[in-house]
Amino acid sequence: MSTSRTYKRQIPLALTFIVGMIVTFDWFISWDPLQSLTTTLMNYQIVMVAFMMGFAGVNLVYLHSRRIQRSMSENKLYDALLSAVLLACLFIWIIVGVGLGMGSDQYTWLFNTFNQSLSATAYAATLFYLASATYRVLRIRSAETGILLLVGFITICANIPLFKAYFPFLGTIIVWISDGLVKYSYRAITIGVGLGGILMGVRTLLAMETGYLGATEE
Amino acid sequence: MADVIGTWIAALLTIAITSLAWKDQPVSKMANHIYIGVVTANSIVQAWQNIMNVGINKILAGEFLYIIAILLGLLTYTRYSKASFWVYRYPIALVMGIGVGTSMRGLVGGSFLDQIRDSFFQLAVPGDAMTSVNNVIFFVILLSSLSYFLFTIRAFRSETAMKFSLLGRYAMMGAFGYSFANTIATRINQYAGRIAFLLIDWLHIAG
Amino acid sequence: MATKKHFLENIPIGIYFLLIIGAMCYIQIYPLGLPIPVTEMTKATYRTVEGLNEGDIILVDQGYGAGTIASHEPGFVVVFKHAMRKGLKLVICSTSVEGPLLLDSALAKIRPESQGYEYGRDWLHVGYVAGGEPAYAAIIQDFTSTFTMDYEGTSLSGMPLAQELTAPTFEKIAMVYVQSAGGDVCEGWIRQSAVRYDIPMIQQPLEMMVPTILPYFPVNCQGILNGGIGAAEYESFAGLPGEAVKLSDMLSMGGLVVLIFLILGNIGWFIRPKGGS
Amino acid sequence: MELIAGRMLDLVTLIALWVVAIFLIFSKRDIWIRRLPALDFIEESVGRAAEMGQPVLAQGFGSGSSGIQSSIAPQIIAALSVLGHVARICARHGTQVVALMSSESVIPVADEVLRTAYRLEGKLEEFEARKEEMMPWVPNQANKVSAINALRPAAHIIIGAFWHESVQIAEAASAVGAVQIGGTGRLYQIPFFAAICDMNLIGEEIYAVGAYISRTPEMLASIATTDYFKVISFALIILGTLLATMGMSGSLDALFKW
Repeated sequence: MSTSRTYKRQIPLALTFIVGMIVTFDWFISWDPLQSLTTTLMNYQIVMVAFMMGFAGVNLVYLHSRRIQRSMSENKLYDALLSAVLLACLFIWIIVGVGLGMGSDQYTWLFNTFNQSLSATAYAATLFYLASATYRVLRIRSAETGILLLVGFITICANIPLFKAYFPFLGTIIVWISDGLVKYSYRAITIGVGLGGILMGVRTLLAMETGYLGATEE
Repeated sequence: MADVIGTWIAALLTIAITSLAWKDQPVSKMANHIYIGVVTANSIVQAWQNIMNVGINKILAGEFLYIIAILLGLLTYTRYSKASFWVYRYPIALVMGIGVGTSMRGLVGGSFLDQIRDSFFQLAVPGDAMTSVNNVIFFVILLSSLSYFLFTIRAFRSETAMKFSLLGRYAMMGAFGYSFANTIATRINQYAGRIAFLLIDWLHIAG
Repeated sequence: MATKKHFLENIPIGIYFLLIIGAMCYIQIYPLGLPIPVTEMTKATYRTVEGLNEGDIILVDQGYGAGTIASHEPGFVVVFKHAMRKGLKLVICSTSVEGPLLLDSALAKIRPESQGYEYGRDWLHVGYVAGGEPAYAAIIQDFTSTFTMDYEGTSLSGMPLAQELTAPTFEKIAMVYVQSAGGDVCEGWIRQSAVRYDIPMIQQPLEMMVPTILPYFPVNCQGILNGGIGAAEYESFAGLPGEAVKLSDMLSMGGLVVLIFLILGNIGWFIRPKGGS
Repeated sequence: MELIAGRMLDLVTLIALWVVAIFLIFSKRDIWIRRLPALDFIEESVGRAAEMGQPVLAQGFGSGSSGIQSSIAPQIIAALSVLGHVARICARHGTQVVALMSSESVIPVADEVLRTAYRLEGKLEEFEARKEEMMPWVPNQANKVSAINALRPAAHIIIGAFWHESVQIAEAASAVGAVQIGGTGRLYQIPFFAAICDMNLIGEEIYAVGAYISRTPEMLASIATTDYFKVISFALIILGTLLATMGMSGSLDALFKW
């Protein structure tokens, strides 16, 4: 039991600590072996993370093949069709992209037609949620929201070339806002977040944040 | 011909996804499912190119140490097995260690020391009252915002200190207003790109 | 919540959306071509590029996806064109999986060959790179040990520009240009190149991310392009008009409609009879 | 092998951070932490929802692969601490509490948090009976909005990690008249919460609230460590400003270039 715990838990945790320390000290120490070791480790990281990008695909296959089965048994044919189309797209794209190459005319056509229009619109369409939030929710309810609205109002005006061309003072105000108000209040946040990030690193290397190991048993 | 079909499909998908903002209906659902499938597939295709470029090509060129990288990469898939789930912990432990080390070492300089170094204000600039006043204001904004995030220091709990940090909260609210408005600009810009596509490439109305 | 809403607060949301789309379509068909005032931040970005010498190498993270192409592509095109005017060399990688596939569309607008720019000698494209912050550190430490081939699969050993980037790569790069919709990406590059080696850096985040990059300006990051707005300003300041200038008219109109409805909503809320708490 | 000039201060600061953090974590000192007004607000709004007999909705527990194994884990843990607190109030009043799940890795942990809350109120059987509806699996954004519309919560607790769905869910909940408390460590999403929510927590405040409720020693020690270094930066900025104003910033500049 205890040896299995060593292999399953303690060695990985020790590995995290050692590798983290190597990479950290590479920043401060000029020593060629250390430098080439970290560069190699980082190249390994690129490969490992690339492999992990396949997880999303595996999860989709798992989730949607189950959903097809369930929808078929419940007679929800459209739902089954949706999942089937999703999986078909997944496989066609991977086959064409890996088989014929990403630079091939076929993959370029698929990408330009589907990926580009869908991604671009999916992000852009948030405009409507945002617009409806500005119209229906943004109210001067308190001093805080009042300030938020005032600065927001000035910024929208300043972002519109139409206004900025006719009211040059907007340019001066927006510079004061961005290079002063925003820069320095966000600096306080940056310092806090930065320190928080370092402490998160300390906890991880000291094996106090072990969520990344997955399932808690053992 | 392929271009014309492509433009039509792209235009119809654009409209279908836009309609999602209005109401969830069968057509937009279909577009959404296609979206998830093709986006995931593309990232896998790109990841594959990366594995070739950074890993496999080097092995072919004689750098056999990169076999370890490929093996570690393959081992990540043991997470789908209940019995040998723990093997997955080795590559993820490395990824975690490298990632944490890389960001930690940079955070000290980037988000702590350099931030302090750039915050030494000249409160009285000779012959420039405007800059002096601004510097005093910015100095107060920075310190009050900073004091807002002190949670365990009792000395900062006095009434004056709390009022001072409230000033920081107001300043941050102003900054959020800026951010909010800028987001609207971002989204309008992106939607403008889609409208330009529909009008120029699809309908050939403007140009 | 019990009080009835004033009609100014209750205009059907569909009408509002149609007005936004309608106004933007209208201005696309009948553009105004308004002059674009240039902010100091954009001028600083321009000056950073202008300050480089002929033959200097710029590392570009063309890290945008299709989602933000309208803001980012003009920024990529205009800086590339400016670099060609100055005789700078460009090494392009991408931290977005969609970035490499979007490059062709940008190149069609740049046409490097028209300026005598030769692939492999004056510019280079290595495609997507996974791995986050450690990957940026690896690239900046030793480019040639990380990549073996370019995006098309051609070996880098035959390309003169790639051979210039052997370790220590950071001594050979004169500037880093980061375009991304990810905050971790922008700040990661700042930490691994600007903080560590003091390499000059310009960034084009999205408009909404600018506040988080501002604290690094100008110590670590010498120039920030405010998304699509920044790109439009750069285009007009550098005298290289492109797509962003065209989109800025639509930004005016769309913004105007949003602004009007914001005011209407608040007026409606103020004059609504308030009952109880 | 030598130390690199110009990075000495970085090294000293990093070592100091490690030393202070390790000391505070392992010395098991009792660390005092400020109670944030947001916590009162949470209790008040959940209490009101309970009195009215309307459900409370909580979300922000990661998304897809960004779960408890990713870099946003601290945010999720803070969110779960708040969820535990809210669930206890709800269990006491017999009000429905719903936590939307979108990351598989979080489900077992959230299950444990809710179970503990109900057990402490002596209503474990109630949890077992209604577990499914308490933790619905809602992976994508459009479904989150429809979940809000279907449930019509009186209180909407959006503390945790959020991506671009933040505007949509906050807007949707505001349309059904929910009282909202928002907070996230993901900086780009804070402005939307600041604009829409009735009460909002800025960035790190969510960790402070989480630690106040859960009293985890590592978390309290981490917050205390960052606080000390914030005080140091506070002092350095004042000192530097005084020196710069008097035109004598040379020595401090030298320190930063060490």
